[in-house]
Amino acid sequence: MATHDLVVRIGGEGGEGVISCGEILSRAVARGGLNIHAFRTFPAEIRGGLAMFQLRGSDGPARSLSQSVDVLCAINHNAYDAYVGNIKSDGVLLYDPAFVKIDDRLGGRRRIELPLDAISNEATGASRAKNMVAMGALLAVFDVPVEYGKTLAGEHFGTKGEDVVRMNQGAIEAGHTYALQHMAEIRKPFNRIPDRDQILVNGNEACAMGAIAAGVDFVPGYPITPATPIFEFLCRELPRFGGKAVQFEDEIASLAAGIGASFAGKRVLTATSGPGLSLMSETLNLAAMTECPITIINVMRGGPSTGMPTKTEQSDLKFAIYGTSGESPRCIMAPLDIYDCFWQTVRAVRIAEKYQIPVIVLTDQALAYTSQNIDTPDLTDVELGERLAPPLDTDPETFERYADTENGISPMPIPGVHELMYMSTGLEHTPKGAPNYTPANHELMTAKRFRKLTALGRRVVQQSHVEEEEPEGVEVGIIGWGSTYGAITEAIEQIEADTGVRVAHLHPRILSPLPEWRIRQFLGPLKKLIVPEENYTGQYAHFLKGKFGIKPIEIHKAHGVPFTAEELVGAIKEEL
Amino acid sequence: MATHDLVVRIGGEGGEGVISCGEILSRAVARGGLNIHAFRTFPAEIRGGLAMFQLRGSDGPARSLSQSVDVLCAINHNAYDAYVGNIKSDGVLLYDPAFVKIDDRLGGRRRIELPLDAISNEATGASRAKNMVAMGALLAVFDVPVEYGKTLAGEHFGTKGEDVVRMNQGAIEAGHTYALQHMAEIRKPFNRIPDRDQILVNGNEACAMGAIAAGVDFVPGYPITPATPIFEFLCRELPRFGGKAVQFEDEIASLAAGIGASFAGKRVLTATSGPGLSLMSETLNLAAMTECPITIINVMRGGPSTGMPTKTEQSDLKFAIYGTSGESPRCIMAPLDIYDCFWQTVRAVRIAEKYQIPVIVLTDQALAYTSQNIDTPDLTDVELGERLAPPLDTDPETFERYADTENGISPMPIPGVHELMYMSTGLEHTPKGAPNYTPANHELMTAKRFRKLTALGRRVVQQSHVEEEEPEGVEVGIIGWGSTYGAITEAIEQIEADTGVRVAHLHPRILSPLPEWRIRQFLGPLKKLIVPEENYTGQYAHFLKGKFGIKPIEIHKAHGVPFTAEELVGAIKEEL
Amino acid sequence: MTTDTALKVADYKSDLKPIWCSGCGDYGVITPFYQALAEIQAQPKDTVIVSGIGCSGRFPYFCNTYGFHGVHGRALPTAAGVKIANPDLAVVAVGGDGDGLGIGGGHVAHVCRKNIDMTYILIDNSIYGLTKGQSSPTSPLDMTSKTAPYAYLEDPVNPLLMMLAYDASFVARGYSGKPKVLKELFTRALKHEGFSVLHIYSPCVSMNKQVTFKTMNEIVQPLPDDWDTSDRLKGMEMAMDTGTFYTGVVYEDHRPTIHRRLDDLEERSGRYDELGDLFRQYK
Amino acid sequence: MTTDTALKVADYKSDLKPIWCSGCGDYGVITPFYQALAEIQAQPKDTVIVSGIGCSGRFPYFCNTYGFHGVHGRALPTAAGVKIANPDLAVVAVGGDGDGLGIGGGHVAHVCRKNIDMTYILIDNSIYGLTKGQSSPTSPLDMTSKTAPYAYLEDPVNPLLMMLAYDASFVARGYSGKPKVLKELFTRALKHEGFSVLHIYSPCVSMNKQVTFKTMNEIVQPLPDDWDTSDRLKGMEMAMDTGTFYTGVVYEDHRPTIHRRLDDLEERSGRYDELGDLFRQYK
Ligand SMILES: Cc1ncc(C[n+]2csc(CCOP(=O)(O)OP(=O)(O)O)c2C)c(N)n1
Ligand SMILES: Cc1ncc(C[n+]2csc(CCOP(=O)(O)OP(=O)(O)O)c2C)c(N)n1
Ligand code: SF4
Ligand code: SF4
Ligand SMILES: [Mg+2]
Ligand SMILES: [Mg+2]
Repeated sequence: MATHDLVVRIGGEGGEGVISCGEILSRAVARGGLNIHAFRTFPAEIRGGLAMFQLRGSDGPARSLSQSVDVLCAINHNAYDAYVGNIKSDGVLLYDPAFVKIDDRLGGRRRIELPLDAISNEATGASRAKNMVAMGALLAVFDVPVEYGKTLAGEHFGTKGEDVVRMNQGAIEAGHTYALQHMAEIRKPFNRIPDRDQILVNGNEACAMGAIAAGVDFVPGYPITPATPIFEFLCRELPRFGGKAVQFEDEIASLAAGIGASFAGKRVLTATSGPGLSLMSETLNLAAMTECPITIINVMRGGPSTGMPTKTEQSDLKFAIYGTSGESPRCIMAPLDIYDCFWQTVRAVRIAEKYQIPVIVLTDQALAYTSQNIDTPDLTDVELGERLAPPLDTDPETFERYADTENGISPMPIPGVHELMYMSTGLEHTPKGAPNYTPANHELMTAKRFRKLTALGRRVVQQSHVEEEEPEGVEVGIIGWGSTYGAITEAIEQIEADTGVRVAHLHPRILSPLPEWRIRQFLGPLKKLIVPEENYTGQYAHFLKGKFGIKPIEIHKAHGVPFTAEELVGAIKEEL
Repeated sequence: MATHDLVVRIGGEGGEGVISCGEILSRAVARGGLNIHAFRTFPAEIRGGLAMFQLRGSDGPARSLSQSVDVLCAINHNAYDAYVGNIKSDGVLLYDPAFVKIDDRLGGRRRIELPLDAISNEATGASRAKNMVAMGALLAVFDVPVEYGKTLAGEHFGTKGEDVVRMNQGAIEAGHTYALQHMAEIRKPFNRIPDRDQILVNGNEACAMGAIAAGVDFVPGYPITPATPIFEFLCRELPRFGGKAVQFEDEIASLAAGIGASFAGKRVLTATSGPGLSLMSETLNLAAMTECPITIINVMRGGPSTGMPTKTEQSDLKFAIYGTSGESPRCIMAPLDIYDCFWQTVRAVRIAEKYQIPVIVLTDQALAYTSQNIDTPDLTDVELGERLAPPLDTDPETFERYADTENGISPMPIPGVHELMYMSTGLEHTPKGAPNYTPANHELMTAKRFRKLTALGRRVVQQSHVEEEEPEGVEVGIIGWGSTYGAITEAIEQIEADTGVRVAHLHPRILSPLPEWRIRQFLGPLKKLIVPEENYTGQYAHFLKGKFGIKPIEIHKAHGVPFTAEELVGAIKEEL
Repeated sequence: MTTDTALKVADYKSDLKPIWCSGCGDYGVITPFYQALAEIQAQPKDTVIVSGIGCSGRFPYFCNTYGFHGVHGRALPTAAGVKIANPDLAVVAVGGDGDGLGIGGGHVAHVCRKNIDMTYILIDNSIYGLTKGQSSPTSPLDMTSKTAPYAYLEDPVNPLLMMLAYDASFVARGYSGKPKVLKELFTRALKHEGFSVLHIYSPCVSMNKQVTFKTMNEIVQPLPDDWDTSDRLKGMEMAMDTGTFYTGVVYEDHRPTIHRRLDDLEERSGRYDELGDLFRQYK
Repeated sequence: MTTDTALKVADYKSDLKPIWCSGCGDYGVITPFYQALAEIQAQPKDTVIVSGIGCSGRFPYFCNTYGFHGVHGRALPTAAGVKIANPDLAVVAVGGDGDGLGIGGGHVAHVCRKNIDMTYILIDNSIYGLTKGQSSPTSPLDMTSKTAPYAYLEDPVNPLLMMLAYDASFVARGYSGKPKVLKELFTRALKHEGFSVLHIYSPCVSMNKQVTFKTMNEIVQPLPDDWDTSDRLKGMEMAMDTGTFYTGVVYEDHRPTIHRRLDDLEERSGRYDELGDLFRQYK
């Protein structure tokens, strides 16, 4: 069955207009029964500069951003300027003739006037509603009932009073009517799947929901772009589930409080980005040493240092793996799309609790600000994972908090619950928790702590890949991680369609400890391994090289924007 | 020419007694014309517990600690208890019969009574001076004129008044006399080299002197074991050279102030250890991004977290290399002995200034607290390295602070000197210093920053190894780093003597960027590569694997105490 | 241990013997602390002592309660996490002048304004004890130390004045040379609902030869009998008089803790019954 | 640019146009700052402005001086390093309420006690502006924000009281709605030898709808004409009156800076002539 795809980009002056237009449109199109993939960029500065919103609607999977668009809706000339080159050769430019001056660069591509300002003025008496005019018009392009848009706008502007709602709904109506007359030809014969039980969320929201689903009940936090919305979400929603989200004075205090709460028996998660994770390094190590479970969502942004806070990059992997002094165990994970953001967060908290280790979940700015409609998660039969607790009648005399068990996991008493008082300490300690620096004890305890990772690594095998079996006779394989999943998958489809060459794809969600056995199996038949990453130095590739002695072909992109499938098709074909 | 070696260990109650005895003895033995290697341990706690001082005197090179000793001087029973097993089969126990109860464990080894308490009481009327009695006795054992010890004790106790000096000198005299009568047989026929121009320093002192020699003029600091003495040394000595050493409220402030001073044109160095380096992570990244030169001496201790502050470990390597978010260039070095601590510090500051990057020098607790007599450094003809400065008449209109040059190094103006005001920022920026997040600019500037590392890497080749040429036809090689140099060298000598197998040894002082070409050349003829490290996970081995796709035999020791040559001989022989 | 038998002082001592130098002021802190715990009959299993790094940071090892020995300077936020997680626990944070006023100094104002219901024991010896004698934020101007071999070039902070400026809801000062007073202060601090801070001067006999039991004895004095603990400004005036070291409860205030406010929040936010209620908002 | 021609206000503006939202209070801070620089004829090449992260952290980009935009919360120690390195430079640190009182709050007391000769411009808008509207250490109790969607549960810190308790040697308060007063305050602060801090309220028109130009205008008032700037206790009393927002120089004191004390040290330590003098101690 052929699938249909429509990619629309809206560009205009920074600020809320473009974004809220895009957000309402996305939801309406999703309700209309398409799979959507919505992405936005905005300037780091609070105001000014170009904002863009790109919406892809599809009746097949809509897994990735697209560099070229079917429709560019240019609200002002800057947007035309910046994006005209991205219109496909058979694409269309929608533009407001009062603001956009067409030039040669449009070439032979179609254009349709969309006098947003004039329509807005006519319909509402003001220019202000022109984003909603655009929205109405695009609803028509996606062939979504205008009522969907009007209802959503009603909810969106509800708090601002009836007049505002009416004005915006009028603008939507007017845009829609205009489009029905002038743009009918853009529409595609989508095979819609209506009435699905879905939610429309971005990566940050999916992580935050995952935290709640995972039973997290304490969230310390400190704002940092692009992770802030996770914390804001939890400040709003966690109290409704009886949990507590508390802002601290910095990331150090935030993680310290998290460890305190974890020690006191809570399931704890916090969210941050590169600079914040840096500040957490010392305390993260403490969590590993005291064996207090804790989960950190690290939403990667362009680095180094303050870098490019509003841009994306997969460049914190090595730091996540190695970013503490000395040697302590830790699990690093990376969800591969929005749906996975939810589930890997649930899993991260489970792993943290079961193994009593810190878990870092690496998402990135692209995932954080990409929205997709996903099936409403069903938590029936999902194991949330309990921390190992000593029986209540344990004898305190013989009890060892850091008992040297086979899998390294030791029972952890909870203050107020167990009559098993112990010292939890960052100093090297005996199984009982007393400071001890003898060689034998250090060796024993280091091995005990790392054995947890071995135990985890063994279990990872079954769960961490995307495809259970590689295609027969395949010689080329790609290993990716994190948010590049969609682009890689689509690129492979394209390459197979174009060239007939079959390409295997492994996309581990647990990056460290490495699912060794699985990777070896994957590497087995391959003649060529390609590792694409959104960073400069090839961090995962280097990690794989260190473990498996292989020499992959590395594709690096450190541009602050995600790979597109088109780009990867080009880059991979060169290596075939 | 056969060389002679004598290893003496003094053990007693924690506190200053044992240590000051050892320190004075060391200096006297060094003045007496032997090469010494002196090591100490003490409990992390302020008081109580066992302290030990081990002195090796040799007329050959005295490169490493030895596990077994020729002479154990047990001041109390605890010392006997802990160390009796370390006496060589032909070694001797010196013990105070009033405190030490001999048992079976001494076996057939010789023992000589040394009634410290009684002698001290007889000579001085108090027990207090018994450490000096021991010192006097050991002077006799090393065959060093008693006057050397008395003079040094005079200096040591000078500030406490003449009575104290006289008492201690009396004790030394008495101990010496006793030893001449009872211990003559322990002496060895050393070939002394008197009147050398040498200094006796430990690794911390050598680093601190290196900093001064390198022209460092600003040292911000925050105390942390085992790096504190570097800062204390510089607080005392730097003002005498017109520099400033200032204590800050924490490591974050300390490094931030360092960057400020570097921006203002100073040569800056600070010293810390694992937990402190963790706190510096964010600011370290800022230094790389703003291209402010800075040198950090990181004295490694047992980790993770607070870990084992007074023990040694080579476990911060990965953190030093990867311990910042995003991707930024940095140079990681590791001196291989005390002499090298001086020179690599000089070199580190030069590299920092020339390449405008942060440099981390990894020493460790063992180096920090090991003393050796080394040739007094001669700084004639040593290039200290200047920062690239723009000409004073540069046109501010066209000037680019972050100019995209061939080797990535750009001219850096100094406030107050140049009329070339610019913005130094942690945000991604253009060559002029203006914030800019476009893909093209990020790519340009990332490449520019990393090109400095490539340029440095190319130069490293010629300097970073110990042996210029490997022995012919060698099939086994060892790559080590840092303080294991001495033990590895002695182990190789022993193995060659025992088995006739020749073993090549490479010990890079610049660990990252890797001296690639040199390592490839070294690896060329090898059938077996052994990488011994004082850590649990094999950090350098993993790094080498990632770069060269090799599979070395790894020898790990994470015991908080250094490798001894004996241990390495055993471990390496197993692999031959 | 059963809760219906009265606990004795000895019940609060752990098996580990304090490893402080003999004569260290900290012995004079921990003894009255044990006594205060017995006085209020604190339940070991419901009590958590959190410390930073320093000689003073060894405190919890010697107490038979839950203990957490974290990293340098983070005792307060760590303890805050414990208390917010479970407000039924009695939480005590303890650390030195370097730990609490140097590296950890940025956290104090924020636990004060959150009014976290716990007790902070700030053990001040005007020196970095554990690292063997460097200047601390309370080392007096000109005092020599290993990092100030010629003279200390900085004026000290005024911990008491700072705590009052941060509006800690209970501020007291004590001296380890007066353990009886300390027992009283500990008892009151532990009973106070809200953030209580005890600034205790506790001489370091090994590393600080300049501020000692002797010099302190000369300036220590109890607050006047009629001292008004509700007058914050008066407290500040007293704190600025650095010639005398007044001991006693300087200031006490009763206002809501963050725990009570968080309890309210659960109501205010509107409770959900199940995850589905949340998902519904995103359909 | 030659130094013998008088510099004009325009000479202190960089080529970059401020990118703050229109109406942002920060415009009302930077304009009088340019004027004050012109008033004292600051030399751009001898002037360094160091900032933290936040909307306010963008300040140095818009000034034609040396500028350093460091990491969040570390403007003060970074600036301290610049000044200690070269006391001949005029150094200004600038940052927001989150930057300076939250994450960076631990550094303030220490630059105060070092009495580093620089000026700190603390631009307070009771919100995290750049990250789009979360609570800050000065957000009033109950104020809603993106991280306090129901109500803020913490009492705010009192920046002025804190600066006085830290004994900053020059403490002033201003308001970006009164730029003329600000110019005067900047001029005096820049001339002060020692650490001068200006607490400036500067409304965030985009993210803070609760503390605004309107609400501020109602409570802003100049200090009385006969205000005694040497009375620290009186200053504290005034700072505790949070119903009125007094502007002006609150407190001023003249005492040695660390730079002078460091200069002395060079003498005290005994100057060496060459490395050999040092080596000799270790023979
Ligand atoms: C991040 C970090 N920096 C430095 C240290 C080293 N350190 C341990 S304790 C201490 C200071 C102790 O002084 P104080 O807090 O006054 O406690 P005291 O020993 O005097 O009781 C320092 C600097 C550390 N453990 N961690
Ligand atoms: C370590 C770190 N944590 C968090 C952030 C994100 N961040 C940037 S600015 C800011 C707060 C800004 O608030 P404020 O200091 O009041 O300045 P304003 O924008 O209001 O002027 C935060 C939390 C960061 N840049 N670095
Ligand atoms: S060093 Fe000082 S503070 Fe530490 S135990 Fe000894 S006397 Fe006490
Ligand atoms: S967000 Fe607020 S502080 Fe930032 S520029 Fe806009 S108005 Fe100013
Ligand atoms: Mg102290
Ligand atoms: Mg603010």
